[in-house]
Amino acid sequence: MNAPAMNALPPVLTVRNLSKSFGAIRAVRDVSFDVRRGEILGLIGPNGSGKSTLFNCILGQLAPDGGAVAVNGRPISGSRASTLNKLGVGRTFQQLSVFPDMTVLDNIIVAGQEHHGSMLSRLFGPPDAGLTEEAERLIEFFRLGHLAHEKAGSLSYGQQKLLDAAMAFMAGPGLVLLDEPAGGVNLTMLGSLKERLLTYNAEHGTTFVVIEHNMEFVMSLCSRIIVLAEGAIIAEGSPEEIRADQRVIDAYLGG
Amino acid sequence: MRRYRTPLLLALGLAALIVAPIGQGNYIVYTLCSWLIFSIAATGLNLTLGYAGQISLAQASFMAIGAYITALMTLNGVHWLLAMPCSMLACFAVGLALGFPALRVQGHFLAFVTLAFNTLVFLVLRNEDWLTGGVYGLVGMERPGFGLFDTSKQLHFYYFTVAVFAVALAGMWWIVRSPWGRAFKALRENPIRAESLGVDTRRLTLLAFAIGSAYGGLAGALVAPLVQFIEPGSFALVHSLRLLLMVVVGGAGFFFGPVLGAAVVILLPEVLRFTEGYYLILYAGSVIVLMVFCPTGLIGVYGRLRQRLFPQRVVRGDMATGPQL
Amino acid sequence: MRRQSLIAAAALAAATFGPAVGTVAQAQDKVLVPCVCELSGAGAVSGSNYRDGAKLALEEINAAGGVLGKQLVMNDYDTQTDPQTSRALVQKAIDDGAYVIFGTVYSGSTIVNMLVAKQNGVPQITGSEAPKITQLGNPYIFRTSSSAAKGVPALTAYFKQTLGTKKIAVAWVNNEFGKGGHDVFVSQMKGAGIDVVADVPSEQGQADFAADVSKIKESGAEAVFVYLNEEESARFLKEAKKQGLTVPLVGEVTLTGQKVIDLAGGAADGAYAHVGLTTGADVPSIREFARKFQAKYGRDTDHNGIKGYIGMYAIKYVTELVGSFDREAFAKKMHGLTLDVAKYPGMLLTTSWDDTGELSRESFMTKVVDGKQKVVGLVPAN
Amino acid sequence: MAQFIQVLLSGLATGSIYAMAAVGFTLIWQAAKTVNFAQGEFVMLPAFFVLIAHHALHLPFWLSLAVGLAAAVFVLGYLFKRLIVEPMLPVTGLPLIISTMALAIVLKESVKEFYGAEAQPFPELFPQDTIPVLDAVVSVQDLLNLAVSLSVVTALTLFLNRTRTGRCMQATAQNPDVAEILGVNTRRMVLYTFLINAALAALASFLISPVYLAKFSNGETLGLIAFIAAIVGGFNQIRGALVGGLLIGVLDNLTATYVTAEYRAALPLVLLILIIMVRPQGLVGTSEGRAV
Repeated sequence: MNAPAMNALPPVLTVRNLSKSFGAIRAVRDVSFDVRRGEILGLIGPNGSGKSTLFNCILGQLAPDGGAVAVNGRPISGSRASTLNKLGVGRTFQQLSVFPDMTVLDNIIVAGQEHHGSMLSRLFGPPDAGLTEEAERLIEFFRLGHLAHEKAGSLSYGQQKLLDAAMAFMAGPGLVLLDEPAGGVNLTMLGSLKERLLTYNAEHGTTFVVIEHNMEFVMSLCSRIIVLAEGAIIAEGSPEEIRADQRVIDAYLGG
Repeated sequence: MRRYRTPLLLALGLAALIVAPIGQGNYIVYTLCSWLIFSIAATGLNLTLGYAGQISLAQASFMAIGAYITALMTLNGVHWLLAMPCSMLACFAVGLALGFPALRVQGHFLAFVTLAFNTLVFLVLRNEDWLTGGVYGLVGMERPGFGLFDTSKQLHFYYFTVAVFAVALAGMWWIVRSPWGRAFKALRENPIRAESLGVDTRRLTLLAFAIGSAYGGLAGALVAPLVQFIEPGSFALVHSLRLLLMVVVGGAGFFFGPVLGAAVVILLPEVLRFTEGYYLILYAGSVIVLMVFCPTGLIGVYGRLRQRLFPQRVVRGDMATGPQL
Repeated sequence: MRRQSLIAAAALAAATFGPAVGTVAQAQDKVLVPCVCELSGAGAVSGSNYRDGAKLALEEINAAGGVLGKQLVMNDYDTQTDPQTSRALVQKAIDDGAYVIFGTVYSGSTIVNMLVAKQNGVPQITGSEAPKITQLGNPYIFRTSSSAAKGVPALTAYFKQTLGTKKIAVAWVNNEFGKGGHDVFVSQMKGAGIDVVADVPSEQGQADFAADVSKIKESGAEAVFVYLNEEESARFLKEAKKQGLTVPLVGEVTLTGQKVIDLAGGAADGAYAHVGLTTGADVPSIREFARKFQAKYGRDTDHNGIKGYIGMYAIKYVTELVGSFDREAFAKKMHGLTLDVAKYPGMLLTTSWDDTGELSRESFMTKVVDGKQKVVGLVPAN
Repeated sequence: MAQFIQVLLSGLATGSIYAMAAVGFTLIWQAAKTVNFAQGEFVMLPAFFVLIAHHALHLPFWLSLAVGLAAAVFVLGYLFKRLIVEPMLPVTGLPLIISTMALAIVLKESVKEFYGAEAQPFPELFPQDTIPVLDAVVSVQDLLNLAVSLSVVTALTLFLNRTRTGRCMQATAQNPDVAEILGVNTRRMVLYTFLINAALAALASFLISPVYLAKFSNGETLGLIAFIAAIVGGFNQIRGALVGGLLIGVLDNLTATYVTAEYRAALPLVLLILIIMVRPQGLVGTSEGRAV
């Protein structure tokens, strides 16, 4: 897709001068960036570079010391996770976060039901909130169709990761933040995960922000990459640019 | 075959309930009635505790509210069928009012607030004797009649109770299967994830508590005509703890846990009675042992055995730990 | 879900057939007089004494050939001092074939469970003293000691004549027992033209009586009517001594009991009480009973032991007067009956019941003198 | 005026004993993140250990007290931790709460079965003299009770803040993992907490029993009041428990004297609900460490 046309619209996510310290440690230092509609942005950096802290500040899990975060130009600092989700922000967690004792189908439905109908219709309406078909489509899309009625906890790790991601999409969000989606997933699974994410992005124009350790995965998935080191942005650009960037290499080699 | 197993067993259970009292003495029929009634109250508490993960120590006082409202209305000639919903509504409303401030705050303040509330209700019931009859309580409530079917006979009343019990459980079954129920489960297994998927955990918890309280009210509405005498002492804090015991011993968060728990809590003293004065000690002792070795209660024990046999089945999120404070 | 319904079914089976274990078969030559009493919980002391007194009488009766040639059998049904449980257990006792229900002692329980005995037409010998119990028109309930409704009037005279009180205070425990006594007392005082200047309710098991005593002290009452259970009485006496409350403290039944004296120590000296029955009474038959009780159980009993004892004998005598084990006739016979101790030694004192089951008999005015209860006067039956 | 001083002083004396039980509450809460519903029974039981030593073993009273204290610390401290709490740690939660409720029954019923259901007189620790204070009467006993419990709580606070062990205990209470990393033997620290709680309970028991008598059911009311005192004062602060205890002791007496006796028991409860609505961390509590 061509960037200029996208720039016309307001950024999906704006982060301005975000800072967060734990005692003496300044985990995030005055970070600012925009995320454009439909792009796949990668956030990378060596361990302890502040990726996760930044992520949690954006999502309101942590209260930043300073700075502002806005979704579609609307400030979201301090709003609850559920409100954020209703604003069309989906997320996944670093550690597996499926509901192990519920079936795959239920996992997906619960991810969408709060966006359908009212409190009352959710009590007196159909038990599946009329979402079964939509859910099954999404499950199919993530190639989990044959497991729809298995308990999520009985799936393989990779499958659970897929499910975890799928849940973030059920509500049809405009922006999805993926926290280390590739973590601990085997190569074949990784391939299909990446392929699925790219397809989804192409089909729905959904914006992604991805935190990842796995360089190859990020490089091949993202259209743009921001590199953090010691809590500050040290580089930004296309995968190619980043590959070539000396500062990044230094940072990773512990320069 | 698997598909028909559940309805089949439920049908069997219902059949068992119907034949259970035949040829039994009044005492056993009476005990069965109170077992069913406490099962209803415990099932309500289970929604609050097992599904929404909040501790309520006031279930007995909701039974009290239900019982007194029903008693006062029926004594003034209102039919039970009208008094019962009033009792449930009142408890629902009180539940909302009580839960709102407590659930606003982090942590488990609902437990503390309800603890205080239970004793307050007791004091009001005892001191406002112009309304509640004070320490002497209220006496002589008629048992409801339905045209040809009059429940004043112990056995008739039992079947009446079975009917209400069945309806109440069906209602709970519906709630648990509805999107709400799914949200409750999600809440229990991973609240943070649930919140991130748009589940308004705070509101849901409040509603769970209010509905649970309404079930307490329903149980109360049955206690009044069963005992035909109610006084404050029967709804003191210790009875709330007893209900809590039923839920946890049976298995919090399992649909039939409270029913099983109620059976155990009501019958175990009966079975242990031959040990004379020591049965309360043994009884409490065995509860401690159960809690230490299987925090998820009796159904949890079953679940663990099952784990051994079919390892591919996964344990519920909090199976290992039991509901958390 | 499946496993749960399975378990539920199992639980149900247990629920159905569990209780059968407890039921007792009734042999032909035996008569069941089940003791539904407070054997655990708050009422354990009173309940146990009541039962043990009854057991003592029962063994004497059986040793002497039983009643109409049949042996009496008494099983325990522990109410845990819980009204609901007591109701269920009275039902159980009746299912088991009770001839007469023996108990309960706590008024709170009796008011609940007497309905069941009434519905099933089974006579009930209660140890409760709340006036309400015999005011509900239940033809099957009978007392083993007179209620406050009888006791307090006896006191009124004492306040008016002996003490010449004008202003009086009342400290009472806010439960069925206390409320009953309190209500009778207040109406009695009104009748006698004595005005109640301080009316102080306290919680059951209350520990701190500072406020109660100081209120009474401030009120300027010339005497205090103390209507509390044993421990509370003791705590009240201690506090009264501490704050130097010097006016006469007068109680009904409990205040001068041995238990209170033991608990309150020196603080109990000088307290008065009207007691229906007391092991300290200067009556040979009662002394003899106290000795036997002490010998059998290795402890002294409060008045509940005596109540149990005479209650059991009452069952024997009334049944023999009827001439058969007929519950209906038993109840009819007992109304308006008087058992003269000369003819019926087991009664210890001449006793009569009116047509509500209320009891009256000679009673005692007692005072605590250096750590011992002394009978300072007789109050004729009223 | 005299009356006011009278009830005020008595209230303080009673409250100081509530405070000691309440402090135990906060300690257990911090160590095991649980509410000990048997706390009342913990205060009820030690008196009976003393009575057994005194009457059954015919030891002199002072020695009986020592024995009672030791027994309490062993049973209510070590055994409680070892047999009930430890098997459940680190995850405690509702099952542990239920166990403490059951434990309360076990202790109560055991005392009733093995010692007796009747209230027992308990020998006086202090002389029974009374001193007039501004035309009110105060017993030496009350004053000494107050003094003892105040000094004990102060000593405990000093111990926790000034000594190394004390600070380790607090670290453990606030964040076991971090404490563990810092090389604190957390298990031992938790054990200390339980032992101290038991000791406090025993002390409260010895002070309260001469006045309130020893009875198996004494724990019921006491436990609830101590619990409320702890929350009102602030669950995560020892001085909170002290404030809460004294406050409730005084308010209880004042209500009974000047407002209503029927509802005297309601006051602490209303207070509790208000506190939770207005200031959930308690009067002198600090908000962090409370949201557990």
